[in-house]
Amino acid sequence: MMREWTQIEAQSDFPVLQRKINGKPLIYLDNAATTQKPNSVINAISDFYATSNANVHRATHTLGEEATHKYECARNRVRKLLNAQNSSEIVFVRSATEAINLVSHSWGLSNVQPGDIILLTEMEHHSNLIPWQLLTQDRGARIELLGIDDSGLLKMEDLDRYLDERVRLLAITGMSNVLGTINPIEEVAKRAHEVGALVLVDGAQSVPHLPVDVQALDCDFLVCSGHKMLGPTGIGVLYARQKLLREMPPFMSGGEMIKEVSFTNATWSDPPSKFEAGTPPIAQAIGFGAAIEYLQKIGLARVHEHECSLVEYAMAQFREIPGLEIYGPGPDHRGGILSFNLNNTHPHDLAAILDEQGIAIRAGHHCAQPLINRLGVRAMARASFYLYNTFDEVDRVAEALLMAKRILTT
Amino acid sequence: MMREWTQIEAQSDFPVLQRKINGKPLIYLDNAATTQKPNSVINAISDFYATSNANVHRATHTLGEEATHKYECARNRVRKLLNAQNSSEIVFVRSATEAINLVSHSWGLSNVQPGDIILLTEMEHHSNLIPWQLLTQDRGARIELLGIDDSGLLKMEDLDRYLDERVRLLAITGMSNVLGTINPIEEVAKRAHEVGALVLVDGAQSVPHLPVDVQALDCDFLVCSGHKMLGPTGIGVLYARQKLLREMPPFMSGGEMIKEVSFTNATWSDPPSKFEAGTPPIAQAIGFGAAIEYLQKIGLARVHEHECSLVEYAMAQFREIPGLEIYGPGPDHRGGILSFNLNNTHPHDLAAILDEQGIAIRAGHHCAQPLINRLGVRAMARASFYLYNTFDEVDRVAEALLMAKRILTT
Amino acid sequence: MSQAYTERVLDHFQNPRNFGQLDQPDISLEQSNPACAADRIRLDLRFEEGEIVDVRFSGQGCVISLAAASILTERIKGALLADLQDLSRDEFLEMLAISPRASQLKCALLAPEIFREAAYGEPEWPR
Amino acid sequence: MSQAYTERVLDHFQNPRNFGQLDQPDISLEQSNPACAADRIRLDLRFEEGEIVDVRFSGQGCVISLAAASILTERIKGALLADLQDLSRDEFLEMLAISPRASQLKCALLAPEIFREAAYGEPEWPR
Ligand SMILES: Cc1ncc(COP(=O)(O)O)c(C=O)c1O
Ligand SMILES: Cc1ncc(COP(=O)(O)O)c(C=O)c1O
Repeated sequence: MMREWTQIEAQSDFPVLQRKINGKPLIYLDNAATTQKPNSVINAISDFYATSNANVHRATHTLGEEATHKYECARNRVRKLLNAQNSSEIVFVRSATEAINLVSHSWGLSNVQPGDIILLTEMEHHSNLIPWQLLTQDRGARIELLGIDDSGLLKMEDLDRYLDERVRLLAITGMSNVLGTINPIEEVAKRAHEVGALVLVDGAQSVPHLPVDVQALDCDFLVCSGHKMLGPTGIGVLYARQKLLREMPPFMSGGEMIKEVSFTNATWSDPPSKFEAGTPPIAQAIGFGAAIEYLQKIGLARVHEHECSLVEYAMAQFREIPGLEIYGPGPDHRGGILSFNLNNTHPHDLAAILDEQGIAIRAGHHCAQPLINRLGVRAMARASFYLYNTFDEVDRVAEALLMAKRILTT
Repeated sequence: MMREWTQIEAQSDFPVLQRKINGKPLIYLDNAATTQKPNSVINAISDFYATSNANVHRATHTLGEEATHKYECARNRVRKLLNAQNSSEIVFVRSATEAINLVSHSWGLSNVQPGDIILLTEMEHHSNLIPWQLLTQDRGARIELLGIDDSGLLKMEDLDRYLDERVRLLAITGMSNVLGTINPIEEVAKRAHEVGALVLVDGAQSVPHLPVDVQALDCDFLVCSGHKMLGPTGIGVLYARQKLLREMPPFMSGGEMIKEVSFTNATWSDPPSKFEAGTPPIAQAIGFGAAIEYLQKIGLARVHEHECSLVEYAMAQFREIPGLEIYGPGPDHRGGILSFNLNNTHPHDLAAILDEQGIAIRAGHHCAQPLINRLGVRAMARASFYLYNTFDEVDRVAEALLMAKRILTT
Repeated sequence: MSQAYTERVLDHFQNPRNFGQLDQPDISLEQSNPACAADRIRLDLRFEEGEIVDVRFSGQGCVISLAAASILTERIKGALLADLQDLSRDEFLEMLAISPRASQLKCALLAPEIFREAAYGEPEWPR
Repeated sequence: MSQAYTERVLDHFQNPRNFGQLDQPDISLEQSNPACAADRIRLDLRFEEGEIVDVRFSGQGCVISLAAASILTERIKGALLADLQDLSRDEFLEMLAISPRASQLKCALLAPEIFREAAYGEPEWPR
């Protein structure tokens, strides 16, 4: 085992990591699906319920004022994390998936015309693919796809091929949840803007693992999910330029998002509340704020560096296993995600046998079925890292894979 | 103070109720906006994050299996609470507001034709009004309103006036969040079904406070929110008949709600997952399950009885205050909600002065602006009760109102 | 006695200064605060050579919004427009000597924001 | 040794019984399990007077789904259709002597559910 020079001493902050699974210490490597939560996040949620719980906005009482203050502080934390200009550009939703649906419904239905193109990539998650399928089918528009090369990198030459004035939006993942590929968003956004297309970044995997700056990227929309970055489930974020949010019609409607209402008509409040109909996920936003605080104390650059070392180490270890195929680019272009197959075994079986050793990996199509098929397989096993994973854990996974191979192929 | 014969000894289960506000013990009477949470709910959430946190469905590892099991158990708890036939009729969403938007988008856009009527009542919350305004505007349909009489009861004769084959849906609140009026849903649903209209019940206020049985009511849709019934924010429920959910197209799309996906097309999984795109509010569903367990231990009938006694007592006490006007029906037709005005005072000022005495009430239009205007005022003060409120607290509120009157009108 | 409902605030509420409307205002602006029961306040202003020579307010609202309007008229009458333009929101509230609780901020700011928009055509405060 | 991957399960996976297809099946049905990498299994069945006289399976899948299919063919061959019809899902799994972990339930049930649908035209199990 190599020296853990970047090891972030975090495991003790995460109660679940103290758990044993089948008598073995848990090694949690399903971070691309959802991450574990540190005590500071769990406590922020409990404390809110135990001391300041109330509905936000419009309440004159002390609890209501405190809840509103905490909720808006969380919004400001997100603003700072993403370096948005104004906290009114931060809309709280349930998840990255809802944020993309908000854009596809609100912006999409009022801006996309027959013949228009929504440009995606071959490595998109279903959440950044199906909403655009439905939108384009509804509007008589169509989808085009930027391809990937055999190492899982975006074919930049496809930008020349597909970018023209018919492209209304380019929606692209910051980091592939299957291949770990980190996309050159800044360059892609610049190219898209040259033809007048807007750019949506699916930051579900990039925001938790890399420094992301919406002004530096110069993107128009960016989405992410709290639960993939140490935060609670039930909270996600849509960032959008102020001008866009002002112009866009509401997605959902109901309480809290109105100025005036009569029995026949309603007018909308300003963003972000125009897009936050009903009681928002208050405690979840506050827990998400605590998660961002935890991440910023370490620093996203350090988190990324740690994961890069882990994935490089893991790639080297896994290559020693005969018949193991790794998908995606070399360590220079990827974050801490490693998808693979071991020949003559089914990834579902690998995951089940690793679980008996306390190791949680994922098997399947990872909500990116077309990508998996494009790569010529039906499923993959995936190990995805976060700041609390260690080199030692990688060694144990490699051993467990060898064991699984023995069980399944003899 | 009268003997607290129905007092439910619950205050010690709710940590926030131990708090002092401005040196006075907190009296929390903003339960129609959101309720407080017992330790069992707070702990269920913390425990989930600390021991079993994982994404649900499709994970082969132990944590994923445990999380999926707990999430589906919560769904089954909701099914039992509402007496739905099948847990696939229970869709988890963020809130009652989202549930109504789901129906107005998914069912509405594919079923409502030009000339059709959506029938509402004059006492609907914005969340059960604006989605139908947008739908009918989009579809060239229109809204009609069942009126209320001067005591705040539904005008049943309006059913004769408005119910005919053009009515596609009657959307009606189980209990008014302003007047406390409990509507005769069973009778209304029967009448609506006679002309072939579907019935949606906004259960945001009724499900937390009364026994509600979707089979007995014979409603087609019912919505409610976890945070208004001791549960966490960020979780709500849509109940719909299986047949409707099977026929309805998805509302949002993305991960987890698909059968097969290609770059150009997708097919949907069965309900409820067809309507749960992306990572759902997992911890929130589990916390909601714990809230239902708490409520069922007491029994919703007992909760209702307690609140009825409180509101009857409060009405008697408040009537002693000169110039205080109470809105809505007598105690026989209402739940634990009491809206009022004190003449020559602004409800916002009342709420601020009561807060100085540790009392949390709400002032404003309560997200029912058209109703408030219909009753000839611009705002109301509202005290709304739950199982942990006491007769003693009512006495203190009455005293504080007298004090506010002295401050504001001399 | 109440914390926010001080004698001074209640005095301005019960005995509003400069209440009413001007016959020939240079500008008259009415706005509402949807956060607080759709309260409405109207400000009438007369200027001479950059000085606020007369001001009246009218309308309805909670104690805080009406008292703030009354205090506002007292403080700005006779002031130079140029002297008030660069005040931030907090400095402006300080000048009025009101510090509302969070949920009443919009009420307290209703009249000041109407003034800002009427006098400078800008609803936003300088940072 | 592994808990779920018992010698018996691995033996059926590595030496599948009744693997292949029938020349003239009375019924042949193929279905997939989207929860598990779109695995597909096909069952061919021949009946005579209510007895299952021959059965073959083919397809691809994880160890659990293929072993379950192999065990299924062994157990139902020669059985009377009427004897199996009223078994609940759990009773059926008990008869096959497999108890999968929760996340592999759908894999284990793939072949049994294809059988149920093929034999009785009903995908649902009796309660
Ligand atoms: C790249 C990517 N986009 C979007 C999502 C959807 O996130 P959520 O399920 O939190 O909405 C995921 C989560 O798996 C993802 O990996
Ligand atoms: C009658 C009624 N319907 C709907 C809602 C909306 O609930 P939520 O804000 O949880 O979506 C409320 C909440 O105030 C309500 O009282």
